[in-house]
Amino acid sequence: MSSGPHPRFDVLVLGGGIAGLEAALNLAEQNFSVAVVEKDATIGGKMIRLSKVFPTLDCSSCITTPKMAAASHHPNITILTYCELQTLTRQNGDLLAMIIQKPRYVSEEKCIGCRQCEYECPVLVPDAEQGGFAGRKAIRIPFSNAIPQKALIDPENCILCGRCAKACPTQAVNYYEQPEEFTLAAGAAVIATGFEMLPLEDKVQYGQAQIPNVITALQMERLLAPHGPYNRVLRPYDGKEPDNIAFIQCAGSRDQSMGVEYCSRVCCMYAVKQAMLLSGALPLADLTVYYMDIRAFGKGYEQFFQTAQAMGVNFIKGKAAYLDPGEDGAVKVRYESQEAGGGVRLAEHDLVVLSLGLLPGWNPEGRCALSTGGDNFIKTVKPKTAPTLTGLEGVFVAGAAAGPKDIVDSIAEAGAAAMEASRHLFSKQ
Amino acid sequence: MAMALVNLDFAEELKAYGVDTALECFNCGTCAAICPLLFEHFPRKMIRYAHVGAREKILEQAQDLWRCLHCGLCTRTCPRQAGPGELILGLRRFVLAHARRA
Amino acid sequence: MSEKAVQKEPGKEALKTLKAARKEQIAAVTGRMKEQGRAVQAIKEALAGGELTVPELAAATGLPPTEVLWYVATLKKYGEILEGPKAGSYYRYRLGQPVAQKTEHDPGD
Amino acid sequence: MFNPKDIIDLLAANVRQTRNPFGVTPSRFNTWWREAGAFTRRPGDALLFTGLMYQAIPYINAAARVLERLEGSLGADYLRFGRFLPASLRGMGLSVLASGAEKKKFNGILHSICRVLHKSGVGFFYHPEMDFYSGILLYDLGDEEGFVEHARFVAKNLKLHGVEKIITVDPHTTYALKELYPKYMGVSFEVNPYFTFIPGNGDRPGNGGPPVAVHDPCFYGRYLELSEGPRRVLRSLGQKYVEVRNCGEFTSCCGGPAESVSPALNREILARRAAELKAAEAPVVTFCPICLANLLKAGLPVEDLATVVGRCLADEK
Amino acid sequence: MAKRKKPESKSEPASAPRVGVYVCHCGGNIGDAVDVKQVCEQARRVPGVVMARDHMFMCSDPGQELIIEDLKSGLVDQVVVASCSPSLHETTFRQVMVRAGANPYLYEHANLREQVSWVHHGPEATEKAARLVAAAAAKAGQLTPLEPLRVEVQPRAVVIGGGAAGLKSALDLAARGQAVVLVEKSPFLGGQAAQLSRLAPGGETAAEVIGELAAAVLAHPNVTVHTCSQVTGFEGYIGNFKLKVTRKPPEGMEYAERLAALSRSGCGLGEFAPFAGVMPGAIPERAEEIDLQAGVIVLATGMRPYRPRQGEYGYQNFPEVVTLPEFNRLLAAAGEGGTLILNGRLIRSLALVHCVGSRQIPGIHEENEDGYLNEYCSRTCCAAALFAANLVREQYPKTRVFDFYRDIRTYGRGQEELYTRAAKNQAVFFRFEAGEEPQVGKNPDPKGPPLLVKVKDVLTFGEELSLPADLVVLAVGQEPNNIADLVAMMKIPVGADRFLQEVHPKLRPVETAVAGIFLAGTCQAPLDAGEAVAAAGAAAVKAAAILSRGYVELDPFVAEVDLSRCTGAGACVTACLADGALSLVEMEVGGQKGKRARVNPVLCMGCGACAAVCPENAVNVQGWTLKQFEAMVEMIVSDEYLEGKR
Repeated sequence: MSSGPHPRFDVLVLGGGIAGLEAALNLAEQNFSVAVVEKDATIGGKMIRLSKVFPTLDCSSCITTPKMAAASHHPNITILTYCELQTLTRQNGDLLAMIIQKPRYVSEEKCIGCRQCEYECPVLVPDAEQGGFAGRKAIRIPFSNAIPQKALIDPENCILCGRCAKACPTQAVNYYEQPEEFTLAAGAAVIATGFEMLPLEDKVQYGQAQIPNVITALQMERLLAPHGPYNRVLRPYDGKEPDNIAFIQCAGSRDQSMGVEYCSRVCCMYAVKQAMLLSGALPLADLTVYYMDIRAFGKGYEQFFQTAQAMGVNFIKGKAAYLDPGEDGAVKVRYESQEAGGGVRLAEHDLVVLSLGLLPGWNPEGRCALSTGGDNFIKTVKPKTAPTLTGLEGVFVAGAAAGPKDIVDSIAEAGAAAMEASRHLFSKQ
Repeated sequence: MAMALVNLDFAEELKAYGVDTALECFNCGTCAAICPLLFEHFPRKMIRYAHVGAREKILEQAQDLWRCLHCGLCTRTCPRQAGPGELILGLRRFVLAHARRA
Repeated sequence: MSEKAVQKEPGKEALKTLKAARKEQIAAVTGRMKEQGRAVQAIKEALAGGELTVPELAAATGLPPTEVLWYVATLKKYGEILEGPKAGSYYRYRLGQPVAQKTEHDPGD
Repeated sequence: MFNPKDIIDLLAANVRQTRNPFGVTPSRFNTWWREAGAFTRRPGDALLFTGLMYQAIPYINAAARVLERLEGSLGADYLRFGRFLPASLRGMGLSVLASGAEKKKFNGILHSICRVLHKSGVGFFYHPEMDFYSGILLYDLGDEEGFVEHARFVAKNLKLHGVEKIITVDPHTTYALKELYPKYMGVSFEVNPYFTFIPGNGDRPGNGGPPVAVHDPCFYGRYLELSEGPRRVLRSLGQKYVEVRNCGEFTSCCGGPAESVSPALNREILARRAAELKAAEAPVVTFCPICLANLLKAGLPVEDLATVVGRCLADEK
Repeated sequence: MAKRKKPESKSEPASAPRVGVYVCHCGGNIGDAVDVKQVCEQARRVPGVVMARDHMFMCSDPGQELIIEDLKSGLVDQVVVASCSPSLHETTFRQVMVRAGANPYLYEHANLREQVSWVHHGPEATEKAARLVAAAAAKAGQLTPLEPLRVEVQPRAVVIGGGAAGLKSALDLAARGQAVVLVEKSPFLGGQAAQLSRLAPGGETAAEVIGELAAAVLAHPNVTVHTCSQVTGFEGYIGNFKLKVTRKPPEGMEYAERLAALSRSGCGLGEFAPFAGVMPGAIPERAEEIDLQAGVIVLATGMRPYRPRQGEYGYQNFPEVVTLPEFNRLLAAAGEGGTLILNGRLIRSLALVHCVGSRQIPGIHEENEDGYLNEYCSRTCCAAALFAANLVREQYPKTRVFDFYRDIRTYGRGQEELYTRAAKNQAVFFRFEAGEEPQVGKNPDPKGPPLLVKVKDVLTFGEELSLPADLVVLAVGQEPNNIADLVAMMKIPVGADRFLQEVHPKLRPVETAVAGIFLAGTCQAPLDAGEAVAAAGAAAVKAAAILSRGYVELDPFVAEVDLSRCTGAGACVTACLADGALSLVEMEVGGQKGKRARVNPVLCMGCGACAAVCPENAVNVQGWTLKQFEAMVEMIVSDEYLEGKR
């Protein structure tokens, strides 16, 4: 940080997911100072929450955690978690970012991550990090790979009983913390705000989260993850080991009736991957993928898809139209079998995974002058010659912030955005 | 239908009966499976016949068109907004006009 | 900027004020907590008689199976319930030793 | 082989002759207004336009009961649309077959609507000679020509009487007047269903009655996207309601229109919808004569919105 | 040049090694197949091991902290991590050593994932894991501190390939202040993108895209462009590559076509000529050689469109069957005015076929002339085909378009909209299964269009449909350019799909196994122009980091000569696989003059061929000495620690 009224960094990276971290590391390696501003209590983004990743089936943690650790230990990188960008404006050639540090109610400096508070806390809350399938405490460290390993309290569920404060060996708990506003200056910014998944509640025909055993793909990631809620794949309805699992593709993508015309790009491959992982975890299970077009377009993806077919995953052409609860936790899927002599079919599955579409993770409206496309993702101005350029000088975009994107493509874009940012900084020197 | 020849003039002919969005269908099958009739490939079958110009097929199977309840669920849920329900109404108009001409 | 504004040492009064301000929410959460306590108690009592599957636990406690599984998963995370062998399509669960004083941040332990 | 043309031509002929598909003069079954008190027309008043749908239900039901016995027998195909042809069913006096209780019930709904409109301070009037069948069936069946011809007659008659504002009572007529008349003839009126005139906004504390489950008719829920109106009315009256699986724009068809295709199909679709409604464990309220008649057939506790609203308003004072 | 940093680590390890063993569950990757707790227990019985711990993710921050605490507290001074493959995380854990203030080479890695849990199950898996861990621990006890080799970096990048990706990489590095030499085989800049008229899905013209990139590159003072140039010689290593470039008059039909297109266009040097590209300078009259030195190399050698076999969908059997790139050229030459007339023929009905030369399946599809199957998806053809369909329908509404596909893969931003638009434009789609490709034949109706396309259409319930067509357009896939000579010279791995292989698609996506050589664009995988340009930026940023730092550090696992034993026999020099890494040099050892072996550490690959042949055991590879191997072998065959008989 240099002199001036506000702490100054060469680059502000908005979002500490895989794209943001990759961009930050690429910039830091060129000796630029970088601030990573993350709205969550931990960096790692969506990727750290995944099980394994296609098409190599590497465990996701094994790739994400080293990047997280590398960023958090890099002398040129400052990581600011649980921070929300309020505004990003331009002043005298610099970008000024007004940021709100949300209260953790636990001092980040004092907390040593011992989790004593968590064991003491009496309140159980559905743990969003586990797809809601298990509980967590009102005070907790987000998950075992989180960076930083610092506790935070969720005030909606805290009863101020004081047990955590008493248990804390370093007196880190502070119930009175308030949001704090601060401002950073930066020479350039990389927007890597990622995506959110379409809410399960949105699609009426798929039961709006009211049918037991209809889950989202991210929930399936948790079931498959080594740190998952059950440490194995079970039906959330009653703990049965499912032996008949279906995936429903384009659940909210390529669907103008849902207001999402675009393809979410990653769902085909993650469904194929999850089916493959399930066939490993549950070798006897029947696996079905209902799809319109399998979009296995990336390097090694088509071969991955062919392997899944060879492993016996059943691919059915056709969009599932309607889901209904069946007997005993079963889910009924209605679809049109397009084969000769086909027609409307009703299939029953133990567990149904919705490959829900991707929505932008962040809306710049009212925060900065970035514009968005018809798909509400950040607009890029030169998609063919400088794909990470936005309409704002010195502001670049990487990863799913500019449209759904898989990890490989996000990482490539993060490199490209870091390159553009370093060009920009160099030209100002 | 062995080796039926695709006939694109039919799509033009249908426009006169208000069928103008059917080609936007991408054959996902939602309409067939959401239709309360739960009947074969209906209504996608009719859409597809309109696509490839299987005029005779539509005339042969005309009675199926009158099974439709005009409830509009297919049109509301169609991911491409191709209006399958409206297509059925249009095909009824076409068939009736054809019958009246005959 | 990560330096927090220095808080004056808050006394019991301050905690009281804060509690008063959040009265309704605290009451609601406390109510839920008591329900949770009863459910956890019922599950543990049922397991005290031996290993059970989720549907068996649901039958024994009168709780819906989805809820039973949620508590089982939660208690398992904190070491209070352990997974046993498989019975048909279900796993059995048994009581474990609560991990009250865990010093190593190693979930593998 | 069933030939739609023959049926449609017959229906169209009925409409041409009697201005309704039933082939009987309206005065034989449109009798409710005689017990509704006098209507006076003041300038600016809206016409209450029933489209004769509620009135016809007891007669349609009667015909359907006969037809159900015939299904599967020789000539059944031909009779599919017979329910709209009571006059052609020789030897069956309509009035004899239609149940008196049913007639009273359906006419009563129209009476409720009048009371509700009066209570809401809406300026409206009724005149049986301005109230016609909308022609919607011809449109549905694909007889665009027949529909347009009839609709032109209806619209002309309305214009002749200087009608500009219309209050409708059922979704099918509303759709015809609001969407199809302007589209096919360029004639437009200010068309609104009666419930949009009931004042009140915001929630009222519960009126103590048990909650009702709302069944949206396809034309209101989906085509006209008017499902919020009835809910607003219920909320403002303090009548609690619950949503069932598939409501609003995604409502399930009650199966009513299938009656003309096949009573068996009708029963199957109705049973599916009835199950969804039953799951709500509450009496059903709907706002379409066809849905009402059909759901009644399923043995569900079901009432028309007008009946519920009328009762709530009556309870108030 | 390369020189050794002075050892600066605090101290030599204490005489009795204190080895810490850290076993990773790798989520369930290892833990599901291996009893990790037992492995730890057994490791504790290995001589020298003072501590064995397990963790769900050793590579996570809390996992790393475990190691750091033990090192800092002095509990351990050598570390073994037993986890996934070293290629994934060896560097991660060496960094952990550094952060704890320890020498990074007092670290040993045991691979329990690829070598154990992914291939074995049950008690055998746990036993093998224990043996591998014990061996690693035994080796760790023998480790000595080493220092990385520090190599100065030549302040220049060489970019090979002047297509969109190469241009972008060159421009990025130049704008970042680095000197760049761009080497392009043809007389033109612009590559395959210059062979298009408009780019899907946005409709930018090739003139805009290539024109902008080429102009910026040509105008930048930091870039030197050599066209008509090929790399013909290669040696060196990261930081110090030496390239020989031969510049000579171009040969081959393709260049001739492009030169013809240039002269037709009337464009001058430096201007974009449609279907040719930008020719920056005159063609050399005779061959010349250029020597280049570079710190890093970016490969942007690009792709070529698949060329259908004769008879594939009637290609070359019927003049009315063309590839999509050929069609684009025809289209550019077609007139305006509603009717599409190509080569004097009215096109009323046009059939597009997807997946030509892509998604080929062994046993179903025929191998290509060179014996390969393209099993991959070429990624760009769906959008390109639909873009062309829209163009035709919108400019020539009287031409009907039929589209035959397997899956429509409009995955990218703005691409699904192309598909929707094509449907709105009333293109009619047909779907076929692999192995049931549409058949293109002569139309038996002499009055109709010349061709008849028959298909078993999935969308029409498997019915056989046929369609008269005036033109069949094949949406051909992408194949990597033939760069066998470069691959052989540089020894870069090539994948089964014949595209160049990155080290790891997510961890090191633009790096090759050869340090300092990066991949940009379609030499790595099929990509569209925008994606290739993004990949080029990603490659450039890695190159920029190296160039801006000015030096690189290399692992010191190189041969070391024990001069007290070396007799100058020279067997090692003969055995050495890396030219110049070992030589016999006249020197004085212990007062005696004579020829002795000397190692050039930056050239040494650490292969150990020298160690194997030395009659005196005078050569060893640092970090992999014979003594260390012996210790490992001894431990692998021992059963003591397994049974706890210590």
